Amino acid sequence: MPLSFISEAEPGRFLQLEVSQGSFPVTRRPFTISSVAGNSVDIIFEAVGRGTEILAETKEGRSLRLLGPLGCGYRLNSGKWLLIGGGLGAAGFPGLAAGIDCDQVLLGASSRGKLLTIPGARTVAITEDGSSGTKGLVTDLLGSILWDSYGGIALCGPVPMMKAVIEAIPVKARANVQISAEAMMGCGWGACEGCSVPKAGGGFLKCCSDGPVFPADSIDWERWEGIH
Amino acid sequence: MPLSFISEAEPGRFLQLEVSQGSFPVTRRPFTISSVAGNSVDIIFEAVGRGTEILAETKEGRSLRLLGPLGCGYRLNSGKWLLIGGGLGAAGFPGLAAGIDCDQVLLGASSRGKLLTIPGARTVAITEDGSSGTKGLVTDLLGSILWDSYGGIALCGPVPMMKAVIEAIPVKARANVQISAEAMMGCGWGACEGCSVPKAGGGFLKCCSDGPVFPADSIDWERWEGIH
Amino acid sequence: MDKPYKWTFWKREFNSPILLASGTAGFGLELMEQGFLEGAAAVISKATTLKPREGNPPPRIVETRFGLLNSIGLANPGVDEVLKTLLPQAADLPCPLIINVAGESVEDFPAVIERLEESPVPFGYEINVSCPNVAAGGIAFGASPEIVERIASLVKRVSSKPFSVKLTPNEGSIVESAKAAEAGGADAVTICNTFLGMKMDWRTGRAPLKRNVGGYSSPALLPLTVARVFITSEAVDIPVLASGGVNRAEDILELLACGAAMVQVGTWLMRRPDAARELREDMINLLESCSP
Amino acid sequence: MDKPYKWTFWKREFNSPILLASGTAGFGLELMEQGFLEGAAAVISKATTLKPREGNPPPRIVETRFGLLNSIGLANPGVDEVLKTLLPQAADLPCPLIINVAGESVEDFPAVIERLEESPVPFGYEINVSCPNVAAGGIAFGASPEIVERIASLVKRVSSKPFSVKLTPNEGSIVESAKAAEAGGADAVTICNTFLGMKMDWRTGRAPLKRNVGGYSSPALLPLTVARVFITSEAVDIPVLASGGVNRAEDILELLACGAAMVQVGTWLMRRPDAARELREDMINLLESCSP
Ligand SMILES: Cc1cc2nc3c(=O)[nH]c(=O)nc-3n(C[C@H](O)[C@H](O)[C@H](O)COP(=O)(O)OP(=O)(O)OC[C@H]3O[C@@H](n4cnc5c(N)ncnc54)[C@H](O)[C@@H]3O)c2cc1C
Ligand SMILES: Cc1cc2nc3c(=O)[nH]c(=O)nc-3n(C[C@H](O)[C@H](O)[C@H](O)COP(=O)(O)OP(=O)(O)OC[C@H]3O[C@@H](n4cnc5c(N)ncnc54)[C@H](O)[C@@H]3O)c2cc1C
Ligand SMILES: Cc1cc2nc3c(=O)[nH]c(=O)nc-3n(C[C@H](O)[C@H](O)[C@H](O)COP(=O)(O)O)c2cc1C
Ligand SMILES: Cc1cc2nc3c(=O)[nH]c(=O)nc-3n(C[C@H](O)[C@H](O)[C@H](O)COP(=O)(O)O)c2cc1C
Ligand code: FES
Ligand code: FES
Repeated sequence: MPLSFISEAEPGRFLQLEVSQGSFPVTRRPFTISSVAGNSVDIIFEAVGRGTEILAETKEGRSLRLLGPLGCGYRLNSGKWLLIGGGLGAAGFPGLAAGIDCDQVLLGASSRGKLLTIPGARTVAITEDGSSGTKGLVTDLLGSILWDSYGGIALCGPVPMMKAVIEAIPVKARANVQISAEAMMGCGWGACEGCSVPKAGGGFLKCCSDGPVFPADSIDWERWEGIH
Repeated sequence: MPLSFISEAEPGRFLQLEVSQGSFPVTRRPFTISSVAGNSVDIIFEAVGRGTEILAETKEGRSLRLLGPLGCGYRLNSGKWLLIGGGLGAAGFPGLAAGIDCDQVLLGASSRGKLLTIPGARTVAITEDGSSGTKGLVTDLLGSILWDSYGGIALCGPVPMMKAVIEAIPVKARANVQISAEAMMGCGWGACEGCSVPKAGGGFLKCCSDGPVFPADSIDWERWEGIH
Repeated sequence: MDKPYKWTFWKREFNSPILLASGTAGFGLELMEQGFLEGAAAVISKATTLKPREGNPPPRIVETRFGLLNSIGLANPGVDEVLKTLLPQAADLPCPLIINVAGESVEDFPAVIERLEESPVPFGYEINVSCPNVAAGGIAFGASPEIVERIASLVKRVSSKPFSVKLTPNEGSIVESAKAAEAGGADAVTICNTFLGMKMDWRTGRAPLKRNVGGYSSPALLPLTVARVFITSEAVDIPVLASGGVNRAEDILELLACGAAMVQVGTWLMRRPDAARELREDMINLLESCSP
Repeated sequence: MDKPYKWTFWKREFNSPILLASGTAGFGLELMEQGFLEGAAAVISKATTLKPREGNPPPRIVETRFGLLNSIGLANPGVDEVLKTLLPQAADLPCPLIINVAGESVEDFPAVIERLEESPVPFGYEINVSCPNVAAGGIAFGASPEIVERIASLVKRVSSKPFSVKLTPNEGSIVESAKAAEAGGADAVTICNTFLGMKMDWRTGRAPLKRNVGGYSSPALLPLTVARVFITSEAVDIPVLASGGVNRAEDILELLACGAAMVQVGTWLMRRPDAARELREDMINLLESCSP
């Protein structure tokens, strides 16, 4: 990995991997940069479809074309941070946690096997089937949070989960929430208008170049949930 | 290989191999059945394009879907036979030679490496570059042939070569010549009208089901050569 | 397990929605001989014309990187020979036979149908106004809704059997042509014939097909068929027969979900002569795995 | 070694025949920043319309097995914003910029061009009468030769710069529309925009695209473009710009051999942002390996 890549791989940015050598699938696949160490970069992914299945079968040592780092990452506000992740939404948290003053991480997942580990961060987990931590949804963990004590709140996961979390946050604290968005992507670098995320007040944001990290209040959550 | 396949694999018939597991290339590839032994079948091929390259890279022991035996083979006339082959056109001669009273085989090829071996048959070879046998074309070998002494003459190779050979054969003996034709194929089993070979007197023959072996005089050689 | 799966088309019940597309199954005779008609609801014949047609000069089949070009040119022995030789043999098919009919003029279509009416064998007809491989005025009849309606009503007048009109995606409006076919009395539309395609050898500047262009088919064209079947199904009340790009059971289910009454398999049949059985089996397995 | 390879288009000489297709390169600014415009003769901008357009609801990009559906819906900030913000930045591009113009009515086209004429930046225009992703009357303007000719002549009247008319393969006759564009004064035709395509989820009965249908692109469509470029080149005297299915140097050479003056690369550019450099290099190597 060239050093320029590493030095620009700020928390929240992503890369586009060319999963196929051939013509199909036509597009690349976007993955959050999970963490960087030395001259290597980690991503965490789940095989959910064609591209990630090819990736899962790719042998160690094979080289793949990659574009990045792309997009805008987290604004690294000072103060303590709270990280809230659902499933693989937390894929970017290791790198983020390493770059900020991370107070705690709340993680939700369907089951134990889907919970990520965020090295060096105090983590509270909850699973839908109770196989790790209590049984329930990440929103069940929010009751005792002192929202005003955080300089930054990072939130990433499925849209309905993020929406539910935001609705549970006192309005004043919402301004500190940064979410990391996902959308189907064409180019990944701002040219095709393919990766739209509904913008508060109308219109669309480009997930790939306006984001993927956005202030939570820049999003039109109603419209966004409607898409999913 | 099922026994029914072996018992029907008469000289001159062919099979259709599915070279790709995926969607592309879309069609199968036809190959002459070269010989049969026990419960196995041999084909001889050259990697000339996409399908045969995939085939050349196919590992031993892999199973491939196969259709056949297809088409009509040689009419196994009694009497002595003369076999005349150009390049891989002789691919079917091993099986044919084993099934008839083969007097001799004349083989032409561009160079030594492209000459086939016909087990148990007296063979005279000629190459364009002189790397084996004399230097020249197969037609240069025809001078001393006693055409009337043959009950069967098998001819297979590129169309211009076959045409030149036939023109060198006395008209009376031409009735004994059977040629093995090639054409781009769709189905391989008579349904698509894709594999036309110009018919003497007008119209077309189907290479896959009327042939691939035809009496030489059933072909319109002028039109056929015009295609190539 | 197969019991509940039934598809009704032209008042007949079938245990499969799969039709073998015109030009890729002959008259079904070769497939019948090999026992490969299991899974097929019906065979659609190679185009039949009034006079015998030699077809186009070879090569007639040219592969491209991701598909197939054909330039058959409606090669067929003509309706007389079809009646005399092929239909009597086809009487033994284990499934119905639909005769695909082509013409060089508007009048050819009813003329061929009139002759075919002499035979009890055909289950119905498919009127091919869309072959990309013939020169008839340069434009397929299917490009003009007026001509489509005229041909449909002429056929209606002479036919005692149901018929589908097979449309072209290359010119005109497929939706307008489908409406015209319906207005003319067609009992179905087939969406659609092959797309105009071509290959060129840039080194020689010559196209492998003697007529340059041909009909292009490929599994990669499925989304084009899906769209055209969907918009046509919304526009007409007669059944829509889907044709183009099918090589998986999922493709058939996708086209049925878009409103297709039946789904044709063409090019893939040349690769897998028992495609109908394979696809039907896979499809039933998919349906079983989904149902509660 | 590159010296002898020149392509002339609209009186300008280029060392590459590759144009970056509309909608896949923005206004070239992101590519310029990354140094990825080497090898591109010109950038064709995202469609520009009179008023800003939000575009269609997401998802706007949906993959199929062998291609891509898009439903962008001409999202763009409108001509005013283009003039104010984008064109001044685009003045720094290392290659010319062609502005792709779309409209909701016939009159929109000359109105947008009149505004664009205020800027010295555009090298020329591409008139998009063929977007499959907008509802304007249901039919792309490009389906009617009369409308195409009318739009071309209205644009001609107000434009001091050359323009191409980008046609649709989905309706009407591409050859007739190309002739109409020429008659109206167009300086080129672009053959062609995306094919109407669709994906349907058979399990849910719902299409992933909210408008159901979208524009389909795929390397497997190359033979469709080849055929359309070939028949159009034979029918008109103005340059033909090929668009559709290019992802190899061979594809470019094939389209040039069919009469294309220049060749566009779209979808593949999203996969390989430096496609123009890669393809041009491969192409020159192929040409070198062939020439004596
Ligand atoms: C900015 C960004 C960062 C991402 N980071 C990660 C990550 O760190 N780890 C990870 O596992 N995944 C991540 N994803 C999602 C990942 O890109 C998709 O899971 C992947 O593209 C699916 O590809 P596929 O070919 O396996 O699935 P497909 O067969 O294409 O689709 C399978 C399912 O995944 C959904 N999907 C496909 N592409 C996307 C996409 N671009 N965004 C969202 N959903 C999609 C489809 O709707 C479908 O439901 C990220 C996506 C974005 C946009
Ligand atoms: C009845 C019959 C028997 C044959 N027997 C043999 C054999 O025993 N050994 C052997 O090596 N080859 C044989 N061939 C030819 C063989 O089928 C082709 O070489 C093969 O299909 C090329 O496939 P490809 O994908 O490698 O080449 P492609 O990339 O498809 O084409 C490469 C070249 O081969 C030519 N070609 C492609 N398909 C055919 C075809 N069906 N017939 C003739 N030329 C074709 C093309 O025009 C092109 O010039 C036979 C062909 C037929 C019709
Ligand atoms: C070799 C070949 C021959 C064909 N002949 C005919 C024909 O005679 N009449 C017709 O209506 N369609 C004909 N077609 C079109 C097919 O019936 C079918 O509509 C088309 O190929 C698309 O379906 P597919 O993708 O399943 O092949 C032919 C297609 C091929 C490939
Ligand atoms: C995401 C996307 C957006 C597009 N937007 C436009 C557009 O705004 N205007 C236009 O004329 N064509 C547009 N097109 C069509 C392309 O310019 C091109 O003609 C088409 O995709 C076929 O070429 P390709 O196979 O190289 O992609 C778009 C295509 C894609 C994939
Ligand atoms: S993916 Fe192309 S603009 Fe975002
Ligand atoms: S290859 Fe289909 S008829 Fe011969």
